Amino acid sequence: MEPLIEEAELSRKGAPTDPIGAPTGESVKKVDTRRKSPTQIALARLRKDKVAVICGSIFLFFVLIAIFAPLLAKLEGQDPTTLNQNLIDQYGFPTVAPNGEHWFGVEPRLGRDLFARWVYGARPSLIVAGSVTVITTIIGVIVGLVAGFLGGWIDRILSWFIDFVLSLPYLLFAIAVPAALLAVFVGNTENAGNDEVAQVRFYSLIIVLSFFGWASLARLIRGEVLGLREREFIAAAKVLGVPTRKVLFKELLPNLVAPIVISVSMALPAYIVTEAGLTYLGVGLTEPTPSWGLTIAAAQNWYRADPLYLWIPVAAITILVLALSLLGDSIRDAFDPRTRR
Amino acid sequence: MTAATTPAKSGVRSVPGAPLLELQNVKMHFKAKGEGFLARKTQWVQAVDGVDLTVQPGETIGLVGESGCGKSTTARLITRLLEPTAGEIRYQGVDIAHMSERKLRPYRREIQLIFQDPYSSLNPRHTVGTIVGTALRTHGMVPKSGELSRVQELLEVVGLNPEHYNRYPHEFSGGQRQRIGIARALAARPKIIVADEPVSALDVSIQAQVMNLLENLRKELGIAFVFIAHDLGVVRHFCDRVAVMYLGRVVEEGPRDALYLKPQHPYTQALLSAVPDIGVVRGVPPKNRIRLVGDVPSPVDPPSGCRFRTRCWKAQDICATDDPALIERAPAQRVACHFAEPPAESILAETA
Amino acid sequence: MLLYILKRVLSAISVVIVTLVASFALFFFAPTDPAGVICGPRCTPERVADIEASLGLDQPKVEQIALYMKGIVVGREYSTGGVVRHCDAPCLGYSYTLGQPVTKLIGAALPVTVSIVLGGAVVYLIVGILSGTIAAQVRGTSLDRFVVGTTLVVQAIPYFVFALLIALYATFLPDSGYHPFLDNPLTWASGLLAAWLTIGVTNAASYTRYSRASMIEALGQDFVRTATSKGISRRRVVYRHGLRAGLTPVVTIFGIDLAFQLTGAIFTESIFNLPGLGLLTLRAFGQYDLPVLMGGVLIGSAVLVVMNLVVDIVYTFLDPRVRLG
Amino acid sequence: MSDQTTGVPQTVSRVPRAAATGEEAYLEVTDLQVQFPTADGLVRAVQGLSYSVPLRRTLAIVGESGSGKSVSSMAVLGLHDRRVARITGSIKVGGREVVNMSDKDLEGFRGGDAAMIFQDPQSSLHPYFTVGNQIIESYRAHNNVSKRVAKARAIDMLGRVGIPNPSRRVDQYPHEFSGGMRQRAMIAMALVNDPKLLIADEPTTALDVTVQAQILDLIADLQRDFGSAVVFITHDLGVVAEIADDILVMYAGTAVEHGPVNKILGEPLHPYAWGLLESIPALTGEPQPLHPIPGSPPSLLAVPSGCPFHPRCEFKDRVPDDWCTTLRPDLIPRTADLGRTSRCHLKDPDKVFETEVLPRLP
Repeated sequence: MEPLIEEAELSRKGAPTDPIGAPTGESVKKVDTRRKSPTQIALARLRKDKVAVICGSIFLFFVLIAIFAPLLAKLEGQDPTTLNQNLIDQYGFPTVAPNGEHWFGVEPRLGRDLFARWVYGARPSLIVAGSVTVITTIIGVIVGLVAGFLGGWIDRILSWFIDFVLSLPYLLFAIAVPAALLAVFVGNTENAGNDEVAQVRFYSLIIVLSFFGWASLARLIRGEVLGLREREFIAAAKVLGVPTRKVLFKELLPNLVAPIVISVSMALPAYIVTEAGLTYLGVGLTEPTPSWGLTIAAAQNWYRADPLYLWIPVAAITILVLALSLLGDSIRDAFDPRTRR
Repeated sequence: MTAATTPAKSGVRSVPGAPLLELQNVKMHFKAKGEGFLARKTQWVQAVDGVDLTVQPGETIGLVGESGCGKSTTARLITRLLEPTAGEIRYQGVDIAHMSERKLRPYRREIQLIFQDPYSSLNPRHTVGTIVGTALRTHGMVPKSGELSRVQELLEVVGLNPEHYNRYPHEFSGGQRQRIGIARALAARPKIIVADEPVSALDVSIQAQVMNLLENLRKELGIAFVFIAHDLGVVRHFCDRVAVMYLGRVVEEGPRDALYLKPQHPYTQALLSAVPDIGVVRGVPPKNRIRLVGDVPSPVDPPSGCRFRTRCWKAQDICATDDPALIERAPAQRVACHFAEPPAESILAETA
Repeated sequence: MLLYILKRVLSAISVVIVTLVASFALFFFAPTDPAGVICGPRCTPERVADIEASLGLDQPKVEQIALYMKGIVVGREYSTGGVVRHCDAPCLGYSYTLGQPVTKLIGAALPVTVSIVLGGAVVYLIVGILSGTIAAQVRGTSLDRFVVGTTLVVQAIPYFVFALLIALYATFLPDSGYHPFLDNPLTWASGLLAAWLTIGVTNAASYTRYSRASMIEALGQDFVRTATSKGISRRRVVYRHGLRAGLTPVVTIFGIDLAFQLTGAIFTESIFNLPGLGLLTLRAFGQYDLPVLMGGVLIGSAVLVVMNLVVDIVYTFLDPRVRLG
Repeated sequence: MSDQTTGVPQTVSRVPRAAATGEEAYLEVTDLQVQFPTADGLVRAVQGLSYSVPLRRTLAIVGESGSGKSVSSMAVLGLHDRRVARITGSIKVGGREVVNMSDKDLEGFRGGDAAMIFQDPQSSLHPYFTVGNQIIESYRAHNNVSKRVAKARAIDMLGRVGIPNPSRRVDQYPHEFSGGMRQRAMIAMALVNDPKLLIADEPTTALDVTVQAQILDLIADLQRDFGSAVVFITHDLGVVAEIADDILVMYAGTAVEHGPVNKILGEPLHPYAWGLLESIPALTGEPQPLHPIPGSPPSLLAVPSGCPFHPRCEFKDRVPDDWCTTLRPDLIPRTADLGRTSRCHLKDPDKVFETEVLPRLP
């Protein structure tokens, strides 16, 4: 990036002895003074990226489905909980194919409407992944900033804790912790109602994923801050007497936009996958919450007889995650041109 | 603080008659990881080890030396980006060496720093206007409504288009960025500017532009400068007095002409003789040169006695045992050497 | 150097101890009813009391930890229904639902997990590093774009979905199942093949990207230009000078990945029905078998910590600047 | 560093340089063009560069960043990635054409007939291999000898470039060397195969002045011993004065002035060269105000029409008919002296220099 502004503009009127004010000085060119910040440049780059636009639209599509799930189900005239036993034969096979009444058909065995369960299923995925992303981002940024900027013993303690969390087997904990939390919140698990268990499972999933999720971002932010802290513009602010709080939020934080945005864009699809995966294993959400992971788990036994049952949620989650991952990749390229291919 | 101090309304106190800036036996030792195999004891990098320096108002003093001699650390000590391990840093007679950040704030305005790297010294996420206006906002120097016109005025002073106030640093070239950095320092209306290698990252033609700009500012505004560079020509061009540093110490200090024409410390002589001189091809007889052997020793474990003795051809036993003090050997010229003497013949080729 | 290792060992031990205390608190200090849970639905108060006594739940909390720790160091006794069972050191508790010491269960599960993870690692290391290195060399060409595009798509497919689809539809692969290596290496390998391929393909994508990025950076270094200017062959420049510098960070990533996979091959084990550590923990979750859960978590943490330590130490051997600096 | 010899006074007087021999050129570059297509457009890094260097002579290529001096020299060793760079023209080394040379031939040529040393010895040596290992590799790439023989050669070379205790140093890693020692090791590696052409790309820029002086002496001594042709790239005119026989001044990818060192530095003919000289503060005499070139070098994406220097040139008004903005001047002799060329439309540049520029030189 060499000179982008014509040097002729350097000229300084009325100082002929000054070599900078060489000949061309009389007409200072009128220049467009509204310029783009690095973030705006990145966003402009993103808007030009076709893959990013398509993937963003897909994501938006799923968000809208989740928001308007009740409306969509009403449009179809079904709900996700009604058991249509009349549409199930004695072996549990549905007797109806997808039709005007049941757009995606009905579940084997229970006979619940698949379309309704599918649109409602988008909700827990996005809510869990979204809230975990928000929580981990906030905690990660704060811890990373504090550790990196303050240094000293605070940094040592926080860093140890970051390392500690990062060296825990989080999948094992994700299995084990809900068991303990369930006991804590519900007491005797034998008597707990399904709804109660489902609710506890929902929150404990968010808690577990959040507990393990913030540390990697905190480590990243801490590293960035350590690097930025040595940059001369921070020293310049200090020399000018800018108070520490302002250095932190006005000088440092704006420079962390890129890593934070990138990390968020990578975290969201990762948590969607984790949620669905744990639910699939039976340690995430439970019935009666409609969830793609649950549907996949149930459908794997019917994959020959009723492939649609399996493939609809599989396709949904794959497309959503694929779109988000590709979007995340585009975002990273847009914000960090060095990684461009 | 026993001396009578006069508090100014800015919050900066001063002792009447005191020099603008005075460093007395300032030391800065950094903790370093040791190299031992098993017993890794804490080691100290003696980056600056006993520097004395005086700057009068409006004066320009140059600090030269090779990498690792502690000149940049000195810059960071004067501007109190670092707190010295020992010694006093007196600004207008008031010791600011260990002053708390809050008390220091009014002083900060008056002591400014210009950086070497035009890329890392500007916040890439701020507009030029925000960068240059930092001092104005931080110290409430102009009313909010007057900030823009003041920033534009400053941009014009450093030779930039005032209309560019809301552009971002990445749109400027290295030389222009350096001007932005200078405007930022000027905004604070400092009494002293520490310029830490302000031109060494720039191309020759741009370097001269920036030097002229600094020189004009110095003449017009009467700001004192501590000018740090490794280029002896640049320092000579800009400074009234010059101090030569080696391994954390000032080894020789004096008026410009005395130091360049009659250097008394062997290191100064070697340094001057090592500078490749363009005069050679202009019919100037080739000069005799002194070549030092080896490299600068590690500041973690500097030689005993005189620090230069390991590379000095005059070194004798006394140099290993007795640390030579910085004594006046000629009018206003102080040298830290047991065998200080001017060179037999001038080291620098005299132009006709 | 020795001091550095010692320091790292100490910090590793501190992590394990904190994990132990934390998980102990989580499972046994919470206002839960572990004995009742262990005992199951058809339970008598006597049996609950019996379990509580044998678990030491009637003791003060501090003593419970001490007892657990002591069990790890020297072993301890458990009594169920009047029968005293000895649990050898290192004892991590006793599973009532399975009627076996936790250590023994984990001991049986670990070889399965290790087989799955190591076999998969061989696949993805070979495929990933090879394609990454090649892609780095032909950077910008259509082949490179194809490789990168493929990795992006493969990486974005949720792992469990991918594994499930393989398990359901790739019927040409031999049936999966675990047979000890020592019994018959061939059946061992054929039983794990599907799992290896699944792990291999999905991880190969990320390793392709790591090694591609790392190689591109290494090949752009000044010392690679120096090597080229010496007149040695392009192949030698790439595979000696470039790879040596480019693979060092990949080795670090691999160490950490391997550790996580050892503790988290749950999807693979569950989908391909391989009785490893993950499946054991999963089953324990289903039956609220707290001692097994806790044992699994502890072993997992220990594996991770030890692997991290190994990575750090290996790194000091890979990079002379760290080793001697 | 432990094995530092205590200071011995070294008072060196430079041996007068060899006079121009008129010997046949060993390196001959003709109309070299190097272009890089990028997303932002075509970067014209080098445009029509021609020069030649005979054996036993040193050509210094001087220019600011982006002038194309490094890019052109890397092309001499065929170091550009052919998929990225478009190279046309001719580069003949010892009669052999380097542009379009096959990869196989390039390997034999690089490091054998021609070697290169780089600016930053820290990053130019492989951090994971010992210094000796890297020198041995270079030697064995061109000589079919055993490792033992190669190692002996490496130790010998290290000693020759002034590294104390070479038999111990040979097994150390680059990070155990100081900056100056690393550059010596780089030089040892480059010279291990007795190359006839040595290209030094800013070899002293990253070093301190006193170490720079040592390295310059070393290169000069070695050149005398080896009798090779040297291309020395630098932005420092002082260094040029010390080391060069001839100078090539580059600006925006082209040569603007070429000739013997005392002529170019003593009485240059091109306004850019004048500007450079006027930008350098002198070490002696009463400091004069500097008279720098206004503006900054052009972007190589959009090199100005006509003479690329015209937007910064204070003499362009002296040339009639807008030649400077429309017509690219040729690199030809402009004065009676045929041994020197410059690329400028200005009439009687020698007189302009004497009457207007010389008096205001610092």
